[in-house]
Amino acid sequence: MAHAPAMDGNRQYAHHFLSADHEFETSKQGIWLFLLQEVLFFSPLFVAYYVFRGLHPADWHAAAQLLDWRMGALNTVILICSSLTMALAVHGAQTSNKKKLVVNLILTLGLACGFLVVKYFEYTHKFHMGIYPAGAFTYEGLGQYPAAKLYFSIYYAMTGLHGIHVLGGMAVMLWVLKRAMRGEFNAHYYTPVEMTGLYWHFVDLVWIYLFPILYLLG
Amino acid sequence: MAEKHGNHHKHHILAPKIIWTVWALLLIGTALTVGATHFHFGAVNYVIGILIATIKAALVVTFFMGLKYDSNENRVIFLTSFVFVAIFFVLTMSDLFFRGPVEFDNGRFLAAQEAHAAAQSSDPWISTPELVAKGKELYAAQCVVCHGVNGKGDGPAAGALNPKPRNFTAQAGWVNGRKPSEIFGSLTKGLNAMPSFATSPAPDRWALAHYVSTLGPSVLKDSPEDLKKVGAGNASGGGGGEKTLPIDLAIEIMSSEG
Amino acid sequence: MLVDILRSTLPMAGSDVARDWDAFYAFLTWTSTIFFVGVVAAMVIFTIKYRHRAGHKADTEVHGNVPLEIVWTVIPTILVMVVFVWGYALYRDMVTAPGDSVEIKAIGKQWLWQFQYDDGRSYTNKVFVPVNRPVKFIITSEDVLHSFFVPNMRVKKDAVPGRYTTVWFEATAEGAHIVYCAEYCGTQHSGMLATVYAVSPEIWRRFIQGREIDENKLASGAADEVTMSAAATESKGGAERPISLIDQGRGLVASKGCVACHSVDGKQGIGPSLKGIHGAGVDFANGDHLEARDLNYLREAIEFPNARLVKGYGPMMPTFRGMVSETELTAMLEYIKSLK
Amino acid sequence: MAHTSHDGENYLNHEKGLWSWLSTIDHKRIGVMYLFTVLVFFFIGGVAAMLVRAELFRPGLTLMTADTYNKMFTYHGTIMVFMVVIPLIPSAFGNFVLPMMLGAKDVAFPKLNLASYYVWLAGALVATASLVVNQLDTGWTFYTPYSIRTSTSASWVLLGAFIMGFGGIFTSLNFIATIHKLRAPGLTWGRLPLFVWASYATAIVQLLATPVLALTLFLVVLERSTGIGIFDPKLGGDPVLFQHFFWFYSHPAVYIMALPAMGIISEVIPVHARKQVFGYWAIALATFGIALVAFVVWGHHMFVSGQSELANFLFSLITMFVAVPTGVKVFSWVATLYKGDLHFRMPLLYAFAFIFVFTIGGLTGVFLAALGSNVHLTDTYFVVAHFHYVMVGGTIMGMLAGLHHWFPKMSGRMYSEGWARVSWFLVFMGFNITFFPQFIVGSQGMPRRYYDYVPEFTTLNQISSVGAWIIGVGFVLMALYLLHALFRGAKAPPNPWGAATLEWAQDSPPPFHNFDKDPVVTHGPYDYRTSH
Repeated sequence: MAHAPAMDGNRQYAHHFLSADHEFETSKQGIWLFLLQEVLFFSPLFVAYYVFRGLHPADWHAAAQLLDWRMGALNTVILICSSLTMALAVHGAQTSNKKKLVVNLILTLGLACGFLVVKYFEYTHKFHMGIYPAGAFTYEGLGQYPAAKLYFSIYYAMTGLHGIHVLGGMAVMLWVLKRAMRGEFNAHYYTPVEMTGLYWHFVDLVWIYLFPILYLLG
Repeated sequence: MAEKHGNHHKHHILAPKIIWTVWALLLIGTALTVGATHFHFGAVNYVIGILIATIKAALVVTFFMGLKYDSNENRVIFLTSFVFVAIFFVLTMSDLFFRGPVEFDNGRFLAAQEAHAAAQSSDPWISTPELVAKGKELYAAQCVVCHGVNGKGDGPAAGALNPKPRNFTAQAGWVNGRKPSEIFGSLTKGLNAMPSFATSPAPDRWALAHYVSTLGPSVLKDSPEDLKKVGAGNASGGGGGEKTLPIDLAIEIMSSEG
Repeated sequence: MLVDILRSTLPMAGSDVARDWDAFYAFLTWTSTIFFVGVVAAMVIFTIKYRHRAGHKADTEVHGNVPLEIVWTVIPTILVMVVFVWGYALYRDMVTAPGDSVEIKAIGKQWLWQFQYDDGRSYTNKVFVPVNRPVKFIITSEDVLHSFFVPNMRVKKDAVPGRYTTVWFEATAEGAHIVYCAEYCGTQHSGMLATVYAVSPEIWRRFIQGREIDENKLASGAADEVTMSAAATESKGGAERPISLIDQGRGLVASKGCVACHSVDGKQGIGPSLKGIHGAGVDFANGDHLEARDLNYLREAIEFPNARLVKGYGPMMPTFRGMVSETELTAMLEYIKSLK
Repeated sequence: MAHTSHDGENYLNHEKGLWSWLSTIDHKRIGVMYLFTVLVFFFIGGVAAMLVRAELFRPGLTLMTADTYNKMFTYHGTIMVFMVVIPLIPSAFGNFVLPMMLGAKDVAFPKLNLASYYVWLAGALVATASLVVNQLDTGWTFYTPYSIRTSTSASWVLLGAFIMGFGGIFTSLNFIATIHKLRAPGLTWGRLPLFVWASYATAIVQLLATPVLALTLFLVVLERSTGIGIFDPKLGGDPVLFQHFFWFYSHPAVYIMALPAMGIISEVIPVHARKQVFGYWAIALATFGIALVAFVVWGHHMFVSGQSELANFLFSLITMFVAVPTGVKVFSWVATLYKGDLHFRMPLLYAFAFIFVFTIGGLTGVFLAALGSNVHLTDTYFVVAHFHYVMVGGTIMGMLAGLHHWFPKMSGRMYSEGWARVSWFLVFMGFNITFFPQFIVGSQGMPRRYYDYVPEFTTLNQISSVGAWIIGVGFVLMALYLLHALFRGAKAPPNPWGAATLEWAQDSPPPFHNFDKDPVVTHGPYDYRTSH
């Protein structure tokens, strides 16, 4: 377009900002605002979870026993490690260490894949047992607990929504990785890396709550 | 711009040492959460679980996401979201967990009905305009076929019967007499071609008797002895009490309806 | 007086509460009118006085007046608090049914209202109530949301599937009062009408005896003409004597097999005895305590047997969700409630 | 601030061709694109409204079947709410005016801004696609379980509204960052135009509330496709929970609609009364007061829904406090007229119309907020009248004030004041003729969403229908004189009203980069002593 990017020393930034730092601070605030709406985006599911838990505690407890906490714990560790590699990647960009940035981005992507693979096994295992969301629920082991199906509805909704966020994060990371390999990021300009990092830590943050409430404390 | 934007503003760079430490703390937190659930402290388990999760989340937000080093603006922005989630929770729960009891708090309709029936049937052998009116209705439904609309014994079915149905308007010919108690007796036991009406509730039979006796040339009254003969006149008389259906019949009807 | 002027904008006030409602409505309307007229009058006066014309200039020094601003913040605050308190007091009257209410069940279905009396009689789109006696409706729905709305009584309550809600009124005016469905429920939403017939004590007494009312003759007034004879009742198809809800419930509790585990006489069984459970407190297996088991709890216990497990019993009862209709459930609960 | 002379180049003509519009990241062009698209939907929603009123002209079946009628009012509501009233002022006028008012060259994230337009448009198209699939008959509130059971194509519209939500989220995110970060030097918080304050509060509300609606609607889609059961009583869910989720967004949404309109009124009155606004901080704080209270009152839509008595008590009590800041604003606007120099130009006339109808809308809101009176009035035409007085009377009148205020800036042309006054009269009278009778028919007991009604209600319904057609004529007339002005109107001077905010400190239409020289603000937004 007609806007030529302005230059600030050797850093370029869009014409409507005063400086590259101004652009960086504004972009970061944009991400924080985005994360604020993400919190609200997840909130109805948490409200629903606690509503039905309050109304049917026994069913909730019985249903939670069917989840394998080891799988959940494994995924928790995976995500925490991916947060670590993400933080290291950002550090790599901040210190103009291209190798550190690229390696850690790849590691993060790998861990994200690992998370999804574990999730895949969990889901298919449940499907084999006939544990679907309430309307399609055919599992018979919880006959006395009719509200257990709602537990799994919410389980699928929460983990599914979280899974979509993981996928979205991976897509963004691929794009950042491509640019990183081209050497576009350095100590002067690493806005996309930092922003992706913020988002990815948020995805971890959600899981930090999902793990105990779904797998351990049901 | 309102804020200062120096060209050499320093970005905060998180030291690797902190990164690794936070990572280690997060792993320890996870282990603690899992471990804690193997002890059964009851409701405290829940609090512990959520508390550890919150500490972990705080670590992520503070260090990995760098809110510790960020502007107040961004801190306010992110923390605002939790304020509104809290509002969302509290006000929704103020409905869901505080719905008061709903009661079928009385069988008053039935009670009123029973009380009424009791009042009605307490002395059914004493004629009242209401009993006569009720008797008239019953008569119209059950008796006109033989005894005729005006009680002259000339109903549509009368022709086929022998002996002919009683003409209530005539003084003569009454087999059992025409006092209400005597008519009640005839209804209860049956007479010639007329079947017993004992399956009808006693008050209905009394009501019919009172009505029929008004059809005649003069209304006779029962003496206490007359009433005694048909078992009426005492508190335990032939009135009421058979209003509800037998249980087994009710079950039968219900199950036949599916 | 002030209420009377508004009469034409309101339906007939069929109860004392409706009259109270009208008074509150009048208060709101006239207070609002004063405010509105004040605002518009100020606007009109300023419009005329400060219109642009040669030689007229704005006074640019006026940009606020703290005392004035405080006044117009505080006065509305006080006024809305008055409105709230009055509105809430009125609302309490509107939702608190007196203990001696006549009780009628109302079930909404797409697109009709079914009314059930305790003695088992039920009517579609019409319901008879006595005047000068409180009547309480216990409302639920077979399918989607509906709303039971009687404008003449100024009352309304949604019919929510899977739950009971209540509404009450005490009609002071005899005659027909229209019932609307006020929550959108699909194609025939606007055709989901019913009528509340408020009848004289005399007719009500006959109705209680089991005699049917011919609503077309209600206007004529004479009790004899209005209530059909038993014979006419019979010929109208009301032949079989209705079975009271309690008896229907007794039959259902037996035929659904409840009695296999739940005694009705207080004996200990596999499950808690049904005798006396309604209204009684209970401890749950998870340590919670309920002061009094109400209908919605009993309903939950049938549909979600293990949601709140009674202390000392295992989670073994299957759900009866979807296996009993709303009508049946009502009858069963009525019976359980009667086991004192 | 001097106007720099131009060689006639402005944002409209510096690039030509359809593609230059579709691919633009200029906030002004995006604002114009929003405005154009919204007006197209406004037309569709308006036609649906006319048909609804035509059917209601007489009781019984007259024009269409009950099913068709149900679809008509559903589309009227859905289109007007999600595709017109919510995006109208923030996305159209906000986009056009806000950065210029701040002295910024663009919004903080111009590409995201364009994305928000396309996301919103995509959502709107998905929703309208349902028109050709199987239509929708749930009403715009999508109450469960009806929206789960209906055989109409609810999923399309739900999905469309879900997608449109992100358009709104992006816009609001953009505005907040812009207001925080891109204010011109000297533009302190106390010098912000009140429209900026209003847009700021609106953006915060929108950012916080929209995601909840988005997810909720998505859950209903899942209800319909997989039976997730949360809102479905057949599967053990709670239909009233849906209402909580829905109104957690949709009540604040009322303020997403009303606050920016209030902002326009706060902007227009001082300019055309040639006077400093009365109680600047009172209005700014009241704006935030309303925005905050907006979040804690949603349950007042559910007083008869079977909600707990505790919740009814709390929600009614809190709702009362909406009246206070709203009253403060109305009083401040009227007081601004005091000792002014009133120029009866179109924006001021629409501001009068706004105050007139919005005051009625606000006062009747108290009827609905009080528990006792709510029971009888809720779900009747009283509610229909009330929210039209707020949304149409408020948002649309405010929008029209803004449209007539900024039209010269946007198009560079002046419109005919004479025809505009005729149109104003028709719209204002038509509006009151349409909706005032609905208060009466509602308090008489006519429920909303009724296809048929008892004969007693006929007269009032007929008056109402006639009024609707008068509004229709008024809008057609408006379209005509505005179109005429677009092509034949006199050239607009840079600052025809003598306003003091920054968007007027440049040519009409504005240049592509907004400002040739970065502006520095030295006075308040309504300080007319120094200018003109």
